[in-house]
Amino acid sequence: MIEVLYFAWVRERVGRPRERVETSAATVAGLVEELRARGEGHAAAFADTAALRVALDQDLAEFDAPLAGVREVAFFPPMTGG
Amino acid sequence: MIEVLYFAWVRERVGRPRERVETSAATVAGLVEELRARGEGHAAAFADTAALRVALDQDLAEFDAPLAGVREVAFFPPMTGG
Amino acid sequence: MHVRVQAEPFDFGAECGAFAAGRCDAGAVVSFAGIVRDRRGGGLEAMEIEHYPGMTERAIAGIAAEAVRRWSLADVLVIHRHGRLPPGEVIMMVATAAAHRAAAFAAAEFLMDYLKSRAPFWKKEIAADGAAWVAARDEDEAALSRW
Amino acid sequence: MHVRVQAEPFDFGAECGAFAAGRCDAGAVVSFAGIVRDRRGGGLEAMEIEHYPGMTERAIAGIAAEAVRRWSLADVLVIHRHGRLPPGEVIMMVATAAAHRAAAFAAAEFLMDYLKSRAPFWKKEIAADGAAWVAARDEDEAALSRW
Repeated sequence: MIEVLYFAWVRERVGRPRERVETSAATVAGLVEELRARGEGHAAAFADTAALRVALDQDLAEFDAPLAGVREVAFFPPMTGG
Repeated sequence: MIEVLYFAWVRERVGRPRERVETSAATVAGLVEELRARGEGHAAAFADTAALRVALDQDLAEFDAPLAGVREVAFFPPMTGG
Repeated sequence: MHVRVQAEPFDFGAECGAFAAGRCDAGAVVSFAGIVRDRRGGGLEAMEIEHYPGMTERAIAGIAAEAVRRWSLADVLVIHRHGRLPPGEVIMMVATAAAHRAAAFAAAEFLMDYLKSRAPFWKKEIAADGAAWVAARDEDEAALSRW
Repeated sequence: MHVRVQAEPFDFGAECGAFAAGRCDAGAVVSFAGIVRDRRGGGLEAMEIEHYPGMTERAIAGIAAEAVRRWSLADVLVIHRHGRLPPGEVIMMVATAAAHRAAAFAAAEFLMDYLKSRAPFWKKEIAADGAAWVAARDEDEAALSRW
């Protein structure tokens, strides 16, 4: 089980801030494929992964990163702090 | 008559903060020659003009600048503000 | 090195004063404040700042540690708010102290460039006629390449 | 644009707070404070700052006007003290406000570079074992060439 978190407009499109996901995906990209299939909101949120960023266990990562051992995956748009 | 001002170690070497000078020098460099002849303190202050800066009527200037019309000349070391 | 992530307002002036007070070790203190700006010239009701609790503190601490590694700094302070902020309110601040101004300025700019694009905050502008997420600016991403 | 040259102390924190307060026009405020630093690690009794009354105000106003000409600034503040200051005391400050941080940072650095080498102030370090004029640093003069 992986904890998947959503922020900003990704959260708004998915319709929830987090969910627990049972996955056998090997990489983030594989997980994204599975999440897209969950419904319209998910499909809209993940329509263009170039517009998204991902963090694995609270560190920024790439979409081809392996998921092995990861407990928390977060998806969000480019950050706009400061 | 020109008002000549000295600051920092130039002032200390000359031994006074200002003096009125009667001069017919055409340029700052000419004035410096005259000032050097005023005594040991002046000579020490103007020993190396490369270490000095000059302002004419409160604007930075070069040593070859003309003195015509100038009322106030100031000599000082490179500035160390901020 | 001090990092604070909070919903509560903070007093930018008081933080600057305390940060600079009684420093005999550092000749230069630089501070930056980011303020909720009404980009449309009226009509902005608030800026809503979302963040990723846990990762936020971790990311900021990492950025601050990198600044300390790169420059000789006597001290670093980062405060960043989240939640709903009215126009004119201070969103965040950084402050750096160093012996010379070049290091203090460079470290403050480095912190800001990285906090902008690498700390997990997202801004949403709330206006009477609707709300919109602030888009990341290309020049903010590009700014990282200079370090 | 506010320029003050004074012997009296000023409250750096309060000045920063007032400068940033209620700005809806500018998203970015940068401030710099120059502090009397004991470079020898103890033994400094005071920094004596001499200036050229009249030319000082004129030079600073000219530098600030040039900053306003080069960058789109919502506001500029420069305060510089003269006289005898103990270690840890704030000698001077600049503050800039702009829509974006790049302009606020650049203008503050520009102001500092020019104030360092083009405003008529001279520092003398007073210690128990004697007094010495602070020499201008080559890198301060070199810093001007980047603008």
